Amino acid sequence: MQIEEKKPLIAAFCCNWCSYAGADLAGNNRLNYPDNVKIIRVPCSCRVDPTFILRAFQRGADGVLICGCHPGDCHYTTGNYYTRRRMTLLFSMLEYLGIEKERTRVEWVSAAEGAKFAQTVNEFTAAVSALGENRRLEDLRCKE
Amino acid sequence: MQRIGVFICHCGSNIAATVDTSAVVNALSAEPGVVCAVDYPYMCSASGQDMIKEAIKEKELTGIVICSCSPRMHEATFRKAAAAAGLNPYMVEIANIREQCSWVHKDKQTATEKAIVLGRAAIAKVSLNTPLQPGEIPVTKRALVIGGGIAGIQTALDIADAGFEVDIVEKKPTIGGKMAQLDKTFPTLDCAACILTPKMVEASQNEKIRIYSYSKVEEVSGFVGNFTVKIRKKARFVDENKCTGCGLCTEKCPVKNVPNEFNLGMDSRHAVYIPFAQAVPKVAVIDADYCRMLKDGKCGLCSKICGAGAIKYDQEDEIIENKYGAIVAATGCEPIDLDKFDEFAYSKSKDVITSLQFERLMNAAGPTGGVLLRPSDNKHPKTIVFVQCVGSRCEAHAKKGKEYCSKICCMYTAKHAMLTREKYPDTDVYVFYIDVRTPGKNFDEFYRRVAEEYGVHYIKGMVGKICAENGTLKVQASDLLADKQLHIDADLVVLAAAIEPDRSTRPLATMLTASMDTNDFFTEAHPKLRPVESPTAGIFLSGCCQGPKDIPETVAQAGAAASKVIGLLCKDRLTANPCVAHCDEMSCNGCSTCENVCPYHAVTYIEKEFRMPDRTTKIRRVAQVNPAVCQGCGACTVACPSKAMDLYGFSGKQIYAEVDAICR
Amino acid sequence: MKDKNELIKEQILYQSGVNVRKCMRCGKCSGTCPGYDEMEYHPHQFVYLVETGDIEPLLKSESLYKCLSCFACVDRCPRGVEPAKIIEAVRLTVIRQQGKNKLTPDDIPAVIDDDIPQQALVSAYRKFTR
Amino acid sequence: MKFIYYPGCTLKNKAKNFDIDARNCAKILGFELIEVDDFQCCGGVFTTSADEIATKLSAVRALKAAKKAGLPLVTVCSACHNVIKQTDHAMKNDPVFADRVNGYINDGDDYHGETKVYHYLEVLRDITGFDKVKEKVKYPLDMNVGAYYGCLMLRPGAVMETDDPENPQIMEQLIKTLGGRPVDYGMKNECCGGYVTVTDPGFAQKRSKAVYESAKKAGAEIIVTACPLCRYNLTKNGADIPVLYFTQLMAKALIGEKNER
Repeated sequence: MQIEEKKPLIAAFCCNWCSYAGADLAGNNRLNYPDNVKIIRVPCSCRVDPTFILRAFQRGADGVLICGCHPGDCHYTTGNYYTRRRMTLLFSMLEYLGIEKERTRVEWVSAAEGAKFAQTVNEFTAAVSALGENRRLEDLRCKE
Repeated sequence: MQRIGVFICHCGSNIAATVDTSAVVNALSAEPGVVCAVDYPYMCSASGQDMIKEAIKEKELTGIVICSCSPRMHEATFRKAAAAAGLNPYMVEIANIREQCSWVHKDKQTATEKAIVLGRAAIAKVSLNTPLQPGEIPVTKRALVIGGGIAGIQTALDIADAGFEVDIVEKKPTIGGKMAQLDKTFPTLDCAACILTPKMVEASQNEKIRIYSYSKVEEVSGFVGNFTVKIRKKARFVDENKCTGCGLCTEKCPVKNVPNEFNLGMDSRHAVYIPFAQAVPKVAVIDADYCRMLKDGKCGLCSKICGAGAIKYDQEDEIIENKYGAIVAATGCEPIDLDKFDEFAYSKSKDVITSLQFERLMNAAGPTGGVLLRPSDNKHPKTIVFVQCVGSRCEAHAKKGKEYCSKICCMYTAKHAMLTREKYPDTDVYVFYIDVRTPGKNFDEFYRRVAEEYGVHYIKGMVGKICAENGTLKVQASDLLADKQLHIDADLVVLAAAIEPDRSTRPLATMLTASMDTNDFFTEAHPKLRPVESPTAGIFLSGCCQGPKDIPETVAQAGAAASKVIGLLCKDRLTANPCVAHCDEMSCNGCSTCENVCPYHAVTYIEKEFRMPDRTTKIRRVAQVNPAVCQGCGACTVACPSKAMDLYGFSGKQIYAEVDAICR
Repeated sequence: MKDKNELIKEQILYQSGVNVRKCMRCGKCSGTCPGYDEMEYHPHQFVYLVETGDIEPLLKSESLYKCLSCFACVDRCPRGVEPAKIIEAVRLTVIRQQGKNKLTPDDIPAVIDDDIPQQALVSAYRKFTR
Repeated sequence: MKFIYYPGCTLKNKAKNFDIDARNCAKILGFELIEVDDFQCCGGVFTTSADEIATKLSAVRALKAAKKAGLPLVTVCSACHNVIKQTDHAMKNDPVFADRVNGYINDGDDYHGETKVYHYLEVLRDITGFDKVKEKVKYPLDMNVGAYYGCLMLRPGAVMETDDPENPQIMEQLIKTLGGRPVDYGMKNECCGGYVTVTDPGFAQKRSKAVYESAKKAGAEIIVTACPLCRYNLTKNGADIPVLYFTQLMAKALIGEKNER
């Protein structure tokens, strides 16, 4: 049986006020980055429920990126501090479960940092690609 | 079953050059629930929008997905179009296939595949959208300004100028604040009273402005547009309406030895007093701690001599309840206590004073009539040492002083040095500084003039120890540039004490549910872009309660706060963002976690009666979100352990659906 | 490979437990120091020169033996830098070398009088010898 | 009330009167001082170096003796008090240091700052109470007394916590209690020259002179101190007013002049 080479799939959660705008800016500046990354818009990085990330891994994502405003610049004042704490805990748990810590990442990207967004995606995609496919949490029953 | 329409934009060649739009049309029309999928060169154009509107009507669409540019560009446009066609505007989702697809990818095949995935995610999400109605909140067209210093006065004047009614609550018997105590103002040296008192009078005479002096805010409830505030008007034992401010009582009162707080205790006043000549309101007040009549029921002299019959020993505190649409905090600052700085002999010698005391000593209405005499023996000081940064820029662990720079000290000390040398050229003036910080219009020029033309000795270094010895202050200090330790016999030492928020600020912030930083300054909604608003909607910030400021900055911020208030009050109704949190009361366990994470205090708890499955009723404590206050960040949705909290527009189910669509 | 200066600096920072970068160069330590006039290098310079790594001149200076360990600089420093601990660490760097004791038993009879408390001798030995 | 008492070497020798009066007054005031068995010299000064444990072991042993007895530890000599208090603080707050010390002593009973450490003056203020002391005054003092704190009793303020290091009042309160008139002077918390008197007597002389001159200008007829080295420096360097230990002053008021030996 021939196994088709699967392109790593990355879900990215971007907060509406900083990081989503930063991703838009990367587009405006025509900065190339791999198409593996698909962005989901959330009002604030603190809307990202740990279960969203688990769900993504369960459904076959190979990496999950969470982007928010820089600490101190959150549109909602303190949302990204919650994110930072929650994700620290979640990532250590995921690592315990065998999801390499390179597959998850929190990055602060401001609305002015289009280049940083593109660079983050480039690096992250490379890191995830190097690890290969994620099979740890993937639930094949979810596949059609 | 949803009937979804998908509209794919070419954006000229911006999208179409990299994404095969017809392939996207084909792929997405096969998605469940999709009843039509079309592409068009410019969806945002008038004809493109018409196409969408017609499709909504003809195909009876329940939701639409636009695959186009970023929602930050045209989400509002397409929502309007949907609403025009009778579709709830919140049934619109945008798939960003330009900024986040066609513009960042080069390979047409993979870009097309990604566009399809993004379209699917949007379809999955829109299938779970619910129609939302933005709530409307009525606005009470009256503002409350807390604090009657220059910040509060200016804010009130500007709001009144726009035609809105505004109340000022001031805890002291008169408005005017710290500025009323100042002598001259830098860098132009106009007299503080000359520029401030006309504004005080203007405020008192403006028919839109009501001043509650000798009053404090007791309780605040409600939310933006609809605050209810209880104000305690303290008994001044004088009928404000009858008192003419003649001042006769203040001269005849037999209790004369009360430390005069306006002159920082450097002289005394009577038990019945008017704080200063230009006080507003110019009404006497009786100090209950000292008045013999109020303490032991013996005296009553003031009542006998008052021609207006204004003295009322039986007056009691009054509680007034008012409604306001907006509240401005303008509670100002005060110098820190210098008790812990006795290396400068502050509590050992009367001749070691703060800069604010120095202002009073230089002021014509001050305790010495404007003649510079030192407090201990009323002699002219011949050598004056100014010490900068006393209690400012201290490390937190040092446990005395503040970490921040108090910002105003460099300039007022330069001013003090200049005024001293100008009036008393035979006086030696030393200024010990760490850095001289003068970033303001004409500030550095002023400082340089003081150093160059007025012969003030600016010494880079710090005073380490002061010993008071037989009327002389032995100052031991370092001169870092000369690499010497200096010993100066000074007659007067002036300490530039750090400033801190007024002590009333913290309890007030709790009442307002406005956040504060570790130094008790109010936090602004955004440190750069929303500097005069608190993160709590409807609360605005003016002056030093937000951070140390000089007068021009305070006035500028006061005006900015006023314009924000006016912008709020001129609306009859506020439209609330409908994408807010809501609570599923059946799953809520009443744990308060959401209440604690909410930065806006939008969540409260209520006791509510529920019908249980066994037909009994039970009272349970459940969370309730105030949609007018909630800003929709979603912190509570994640924090909620029972997942009772969810967010309209970004519900858990919607995001799961998006994740699933992407990972398919 | 670290040079000798860097190693000495590292050792001084470790022994003193002081973060010299907290210094904001106000000079209050030197303003308050009772031994200032006896010193060639003053408390603020000890802090600064350790920060810059220019420690050699400090090691050679008599100033090391003029610090009274009175801790006035420590208590009064607005940044919590603790200059006295830096001076002590620099002094230890010197006197821990063979033959670098500042005080030898031979020095004692000359200075001793009948009233001198043991405390003085013990303290001086603690500070000036290894 | 009982205390484990750490007199220190100087009090056994050159400052015997400091010790004797402390004991006599304690008897009158109704608290018992139990001398630590076999105490060792505290070292005179606390070395601030992070890598030194040997110089602090004797202080730890005294602290452990008090812990074993379940009593607070009290000292009268400022130098001993400083060393013991700073060592105690380090044992409580610096786990690396505490581990090394406990590992070295290794007697199965680790010490982590359990003992409460008092200066004799703090006992008078916080436990006996100055009003109780006042009741016992038989011969009220009628003189202007300059309290001299020096450095060891006050600094570092964050560790010693005896009093406000910039404007201490504890000895002034005692002087008032004994019927005297405390005089305040700027140099009361500045250094007398300390141990530098051994290597650089000229320097120590300058510092001592500045101190007693300052006290004299403020009108002091007598200076009291809690440190044998302060007393030595001031006396040797020309103080022309008496310099006494505070316990001697107390004995004067509580027991009378006959007490002098």
